[in-house]
Amino acid sequence: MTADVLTLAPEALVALGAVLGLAVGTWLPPGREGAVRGLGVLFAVAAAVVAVVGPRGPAFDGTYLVDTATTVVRVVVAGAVVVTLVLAGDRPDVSGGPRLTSGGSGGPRLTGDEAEPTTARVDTAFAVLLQLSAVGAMLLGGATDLLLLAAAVLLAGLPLAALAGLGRDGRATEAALKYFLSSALFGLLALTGTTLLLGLAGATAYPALAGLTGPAPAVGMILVLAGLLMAAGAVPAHFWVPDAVDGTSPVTGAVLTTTAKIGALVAVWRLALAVPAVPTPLLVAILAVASMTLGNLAAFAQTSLRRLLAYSTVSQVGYLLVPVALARDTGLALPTLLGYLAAYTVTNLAVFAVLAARPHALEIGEQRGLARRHPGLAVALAVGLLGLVGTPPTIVFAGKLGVLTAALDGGAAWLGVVVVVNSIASLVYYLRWIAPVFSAGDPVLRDPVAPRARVVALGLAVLSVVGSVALVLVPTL
Amino acid sequence: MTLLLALLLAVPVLAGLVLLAAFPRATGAPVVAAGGVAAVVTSVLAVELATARPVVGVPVFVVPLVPGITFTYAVDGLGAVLAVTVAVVGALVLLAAAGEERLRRGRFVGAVLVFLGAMLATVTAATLPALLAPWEVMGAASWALIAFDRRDPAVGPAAGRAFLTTRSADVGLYVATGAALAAGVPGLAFAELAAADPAWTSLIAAGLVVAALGKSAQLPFSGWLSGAMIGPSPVSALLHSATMVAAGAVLLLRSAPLLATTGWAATTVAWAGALTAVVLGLVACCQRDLKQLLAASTCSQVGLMVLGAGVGASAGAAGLLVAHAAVKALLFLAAGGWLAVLRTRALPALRGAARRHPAVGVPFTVGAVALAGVPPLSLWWTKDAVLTGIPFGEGGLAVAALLATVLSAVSATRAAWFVWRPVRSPSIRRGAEQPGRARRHVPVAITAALAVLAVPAAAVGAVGVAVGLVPGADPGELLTTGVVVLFAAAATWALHSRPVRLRSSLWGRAAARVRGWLGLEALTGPVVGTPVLALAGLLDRADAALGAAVPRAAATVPVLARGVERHGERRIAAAVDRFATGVRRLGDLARRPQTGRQHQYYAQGVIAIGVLAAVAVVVVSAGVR
Amino acid sequence: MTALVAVVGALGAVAVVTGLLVFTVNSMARATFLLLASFVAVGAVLIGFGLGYLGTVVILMMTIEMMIMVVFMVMLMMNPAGLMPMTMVHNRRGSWAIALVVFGLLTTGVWLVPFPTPGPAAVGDPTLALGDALMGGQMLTMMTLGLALLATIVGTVAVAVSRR
Amino acid sequence: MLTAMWVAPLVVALLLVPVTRREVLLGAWTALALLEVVLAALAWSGVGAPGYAHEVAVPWIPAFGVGYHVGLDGLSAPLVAMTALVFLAVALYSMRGDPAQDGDTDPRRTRGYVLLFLGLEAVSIGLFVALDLVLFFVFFDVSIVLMYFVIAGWGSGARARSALQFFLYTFIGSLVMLLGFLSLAVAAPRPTFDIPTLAALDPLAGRGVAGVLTVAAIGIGLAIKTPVWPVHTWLPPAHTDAPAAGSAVLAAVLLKMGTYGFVRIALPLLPGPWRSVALVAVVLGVVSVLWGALVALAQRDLKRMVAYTSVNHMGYVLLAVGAAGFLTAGPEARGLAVTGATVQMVSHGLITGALFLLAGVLRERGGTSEIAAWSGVAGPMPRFSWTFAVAAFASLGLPGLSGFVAEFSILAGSLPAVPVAAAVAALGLAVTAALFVRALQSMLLGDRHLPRAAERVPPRTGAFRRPASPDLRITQTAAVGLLLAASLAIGLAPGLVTATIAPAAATVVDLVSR
Amino acid sequence: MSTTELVLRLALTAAAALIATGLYGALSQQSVVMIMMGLELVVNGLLLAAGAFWWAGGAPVVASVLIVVLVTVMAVEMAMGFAVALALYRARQVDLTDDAAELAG
Repeated sequence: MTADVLTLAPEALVALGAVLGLAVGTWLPPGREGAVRGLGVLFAVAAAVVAVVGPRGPAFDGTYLVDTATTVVRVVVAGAVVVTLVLAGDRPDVSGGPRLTSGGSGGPRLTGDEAEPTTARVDTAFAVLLQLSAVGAMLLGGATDLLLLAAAVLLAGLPLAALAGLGRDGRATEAALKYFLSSALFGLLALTGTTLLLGLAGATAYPALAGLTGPAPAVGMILVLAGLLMAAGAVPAHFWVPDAVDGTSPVTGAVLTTTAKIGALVAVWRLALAVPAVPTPLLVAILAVASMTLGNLAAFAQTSLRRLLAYSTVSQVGYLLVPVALARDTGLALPTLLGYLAAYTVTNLAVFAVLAARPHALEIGEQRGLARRHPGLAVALAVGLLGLVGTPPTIVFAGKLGVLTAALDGGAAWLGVVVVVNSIASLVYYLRWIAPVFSAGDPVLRDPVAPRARVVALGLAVLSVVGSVALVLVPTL
Repeated sequence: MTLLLALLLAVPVLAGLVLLAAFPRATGAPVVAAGGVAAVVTSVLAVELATARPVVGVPVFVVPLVPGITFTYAVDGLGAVLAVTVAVVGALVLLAAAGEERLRRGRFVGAVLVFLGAMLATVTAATLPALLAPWEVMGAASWALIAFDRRDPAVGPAAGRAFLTTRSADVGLYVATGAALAAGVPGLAFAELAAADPAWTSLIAAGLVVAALGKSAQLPFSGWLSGAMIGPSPVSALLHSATMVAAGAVLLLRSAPLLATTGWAATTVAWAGALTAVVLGLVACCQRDLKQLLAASTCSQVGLMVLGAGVGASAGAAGLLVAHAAVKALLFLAAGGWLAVLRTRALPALRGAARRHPAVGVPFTVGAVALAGVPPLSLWWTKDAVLTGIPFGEGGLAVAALLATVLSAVSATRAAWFVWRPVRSPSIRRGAEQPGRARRHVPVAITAALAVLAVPAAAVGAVGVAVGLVPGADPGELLTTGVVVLFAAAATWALHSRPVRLRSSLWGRAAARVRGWLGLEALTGPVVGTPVLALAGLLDRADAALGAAVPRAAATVPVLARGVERHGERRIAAAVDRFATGVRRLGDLARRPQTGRQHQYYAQGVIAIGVLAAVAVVVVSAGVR
Repeated sequence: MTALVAVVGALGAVAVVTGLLVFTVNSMARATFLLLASFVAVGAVLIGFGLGYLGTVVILMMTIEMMIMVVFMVMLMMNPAGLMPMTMVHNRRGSWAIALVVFGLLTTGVWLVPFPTPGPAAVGDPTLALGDALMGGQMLTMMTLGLALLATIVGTVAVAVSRR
Repeated sequence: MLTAMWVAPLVVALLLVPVTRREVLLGAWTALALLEVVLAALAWSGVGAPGYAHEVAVPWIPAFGVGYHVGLDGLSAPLVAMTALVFLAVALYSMRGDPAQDGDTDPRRTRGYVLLFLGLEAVSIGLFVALDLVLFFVFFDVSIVLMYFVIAGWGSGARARSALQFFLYTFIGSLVMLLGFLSLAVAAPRPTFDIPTLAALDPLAGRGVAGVLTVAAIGIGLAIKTPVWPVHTWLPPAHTDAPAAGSAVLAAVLLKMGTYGFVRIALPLLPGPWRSVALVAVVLGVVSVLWGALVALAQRDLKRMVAYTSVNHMGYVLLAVGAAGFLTAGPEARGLAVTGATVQMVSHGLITGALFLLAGVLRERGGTSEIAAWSGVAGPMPRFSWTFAVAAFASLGLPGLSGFVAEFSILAGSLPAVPVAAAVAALGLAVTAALFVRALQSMLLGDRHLPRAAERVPPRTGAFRRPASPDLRITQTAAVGLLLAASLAIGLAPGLVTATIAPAAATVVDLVSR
Repeated sequence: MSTTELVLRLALTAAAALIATGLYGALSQQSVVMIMMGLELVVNGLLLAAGAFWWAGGAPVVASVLIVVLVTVMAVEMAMGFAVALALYRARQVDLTDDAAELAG
């Protein structure tokens, strides 16, 4: 049991961070809860370090498995937590505008409806919920038991609904409602699937499922997948993504589209391998194509940057599902999936960080002339967006290269072609964003920038470029 | 010796380039001196090479192009003679040019030197690339020289036409080179061409012939030469004597063995030469412009050389080339001298010019008489050497050659007649009698050059025959041509003195037509220029349409659609529109499920999952993995 | 055994019927109580299956939960007592279709799929076995659920607490 | 060594990030460009024996067989040197007059410009030394991105649209090419992107349709960048609207990435498939030659005209590489063709770079590069006239300049393989001559007539003094002169480059003959 | 068909009916609370199914663990649902999902 706990040390650390943060946050005066975030960052970093050096192998009677995939999920999720916690530092009150806009009468408009002081310890709640969701995402990545998986889906998803609702204006609440209702229904579908598989196999551990045959397990598998797709934001459980991201602040959007997704996709990968008799790869391939195509097409005409980004994440999940679909056909699938996940996280966070740096400019028209006023931010944005396209030298290129190689190597060249066509289509709306950024804009007297978000954006942009060089360091997976 | 040869090629080119690049605007004595020194050094080098050659063998100078293929230059017999001719004539032309104020410029002298260098390289080239390179340089240099008076709006088109015509013909040389490579000619050497793979010889020959005819202004390429007369007279002297126009003849002389092996090329060349000789001879006879007369006559004479190359009378043709070089340089420089003083080159306006300026007139007359082919001057000997080479069976060629001889006698006499008429020309009188204006002298430099040139113009033929460079012709033939030429000259003189007025306007119109070079120059417009430009315009529009038609990304599609519409391509526009609309509609379609209503999300999600489950059941039941 | 068949059939029917009635009555309060009835029926079935502890837990939990719900509705909702009858439904036909198709498919599956039925597990006390599992193999699951509960507490407080 | 060469610009770029003084920025850039030239010369001197000089191979993403592999051989060394020279020229050229002229009042804009060009230099050199398909692709794509920003940020006219069109076109092409690369890499027993390894393996030998599809995918990607008719339509607007320095780099270096890809990847790695599509390459090459030349003839704007001559010149390259796929001709001839193609790449880079810089001078002085707007330029702008004349003659293939060596080799080398095509393509020489002569005589000769802006004597402002004459300034003369001098050197002593290129070309021909 | 099997299938049928009913409720109700009730019904069905599986012996202990999980999920989701509904009511004075449809497209 001690060994089990040691194996689970990263999760435990993050959870501990959440609990301690809650305790500390309760004692701090509202609105001055930076220490909670600091604590969270500290524990997340510790978790990442422990994840790298810590023990591996199965734990808790085989309900949990720590392998390369789990390690990568833990590190990436912990990293995402660190980044979003830092980003959240720019916003003393997630519901209101950033601190820096409070004094300017002629300044940019606020995102929220009002920005009155609050007694709620929103910061603490944000940090705690984020960390709890991160624990859920980590557990998703390592779960090898359906019951644990179901519990992890709950843990990964539920705090996010509350997180979205922290804004507590009309839009944020609607976002929270939609996220919550989606997660509830699809979570129940997953539980239905779990029940069905349990009834069929008499057990919920993955090895016990391996012998299942026939159509019934396939239905059960689809139902379980439904819950994971919801967490990942993939078609057909993607409906919450645009609405929730559009309704909340960029920082919350970053959380919604990052943490749970990382664990969920690895969980899908594990499931795809768990029951050989079920054609999960084929179904995942269908979902992948649907996700990327729908996400890209729907993003075409968007003018709200958050909504555009939300659809872009839907399409990115589509790309991410491609290696999952090839999990049984090529050994390149897993390294590709993990690499792409990490790359996607860095890049997606970078773009959201750019949005978070100027939370008053969330429409495409408001990006005009950004390059003149804030060249650094513009460069970070360009790197991020081109990264999402999959252009070298950004790290997503390595991911996309992997996806294509895996597709061809796995004998699914058609998937590769679909990915390429979709990448081309996605260019249209990414360039629609980049073009005004680098055009001459109207002179704006004041264009404040959230300092931490800018640093984060730049840092992640650099990481997304340097990261591809650092691939040298990645051992053969 | 290789060093000497390298110097021979390098001195004029480098000196010219230095003048061109560093001192294009320098004027006056330093420039003249520099040019003169370079030219004299070149001449000395040429003479040195020519005299040393029999003793030390053929000097060779090699520059690698790509491994296995080189620019090789060698001074063989023909090369030696031609090199000396080119160098000496060039030096004299430079000397004459020094007489004209506006030509004492670095730009001009430099270009002439480069041009000379290129010609020297052409005559010493031993491989095809070695020929091709200076060949093209010569074309470009001629462009620069003809367009020397850059303010004159007429020089551009004339220079361009000269360059473009020769350049177009040069395509043949590229083809020939490629074909020679294909035929496996070792090192692409001239000497090996005749032994090339027979499958390719025709192509090689065709390419060479086209290039040579173009450069030599033979039919049907003659047109450019007329326009080229707009250049300064020394330039004309250079182009028409030993360089440029002669280069084609040189090329044909060099490739004569190859032409002979093809079975058709030699005949074609011979007939092209003969035809040019006759037709342009006729053109020369009708000219009222001295320089145009001389130009047409050049074509005609070069036609005889080409004829010689075609029939295998290489030595005779080479002799004719040398002699003609001296004669034509002399005549053009003299024309230039009068032009400088009298500001005219119209024959009627030049009446009495020789009397007024005997220092020019006398050498001019020597040249004209030589050009007419009057014995015992140089052209008589050399031309007959060519005539002798015509095979017995080719009666047509012989007749044409004889006719050309007569025509050249007529045109030369015509020129001489005008300049020796008593002064009645109003322009000359006016110029002479204008008060307050000093009488203008022909520049000393020109006079000196003329004096020097008169000697070879008169004597080179006889000397050549004497030393054996030019084959001696059959005495009977010599006599015949001599008599015919004298008769023709006398008749011409007489006819000019007492002109027969023909009543027919047809004759007049025909003469005008011939005077206009049969419209050859104008023809390049409608025959080549206009269609090419039209095609270019057409392709440009097509290109714009192509640019518009290739579907762009959805964002730019509407703009594109408008662009295409402007080009009147409704159908493409409609298709592009449909594509754009289609993509937009797809985008809208993709957004339609996102209604914002949770219960619809629920329904869609459940249905999708249900369908997916159904698919899974079907797939599993069907046994697909 | 036959008795069990009857009990399961009867209680199952009760659960379904009360469940259906939840969405047909006019009053939300009534709907709540019908839902409670449905849960109680299922709890009874669980007890009938020998899962006395879990059945009881379900019944107790639902009772409390439904009480909270009633209070909640009285606090906030429109028309809690069915005083002003109004239907608040949309897409009824589509929902019925979907529900019926789902029911049909599930039932087909239920009667066609060969579920393993080695017979009632008579080994020891089921509550003890559950406890063993919760403290053993499924401990991580339980810890996860515990964290989820924590998150729920934090989240609900953060979301629902008064803004001023 | 090679790594240092392509990393050095990036390092300098990093160092320049905090700098905002124009003089420092431009000075540092020029100094680096000079250093690159020296390094290129040094690296070239190491090329000799068969194989690659200065080779470095490190695994990068080993799971996918991706490595960091760079090396220099006879094909790449001249191109690297040319790239370094062109960037030096561009750097010199950019040290131009006063910043107010092109709206560069903000030194930060100058910084952006310099950083972009430093990045371009890095990826250009990197691409030519890359010996790994992924590495190649990375540089290929980044060049597109950087050039997009150059055009969109510093261009003129409808720059946003031109830039977008350029980006979409070439980016789509690059993705198609990437598919081809992947198909090639996956065909190997173990996925590998290493070019020498793949060349040795010839993984698609005997896999008919797959091979043809692969070569088609790679070919399309390269052809779009080259550009080859009919996918060249992005080129004229991009060139017309790009800033002069951008045009010069685009034409001189970026187009070469396409053609270089043919000789580095398409021919040696896919010999069989290449032979089966060689006829297509030849036909497209010939069409490009004539189409480019004729359409250039119809242009009224100098930049557009030069842009179309690029289509023409690159058509020759395609003709040559196509001819290399015909085994009917002897290896010497095909080797000559490939040598010529490589020389053409170098030569075109030097000459067209110079021409675009000169056209840029016109834009800068008179605000227009319309041919008709300038007349009698020889008088007031002698330096411009001379350099322009030399560049024009070089471009139309005058012997003594590099263009001749290239086109002669290509035509002579291709003719044995494809006589008709080569002969038809040779007609392009005449058309090119016509269009340049037309431009020369229309602009240089005749009465003096300049756009009004060029006649105005501008005030002196800024640290760089503006001259009173509209002629080239000293740095601009140096820039253009540098390129033309290199062209002249190749033209007078072709052995300088051909001695390096020919053995490598022979290797390629050997490989394609397998 | 053995009695065990019959009981199992009967129970499962009832579970299916409960799930379908719950689904109907979730899909058709406008009020957030009523939707929650629908979801509860689904959980109810799952409880029944899990109990049946436990009883049939195919899944001895895990089934009871599943019941615990289900009960917890039910409680957790109910709580969160109430919280969100409350927040929505406070922000917009509505409790109907159709009135909270500002975000779309």
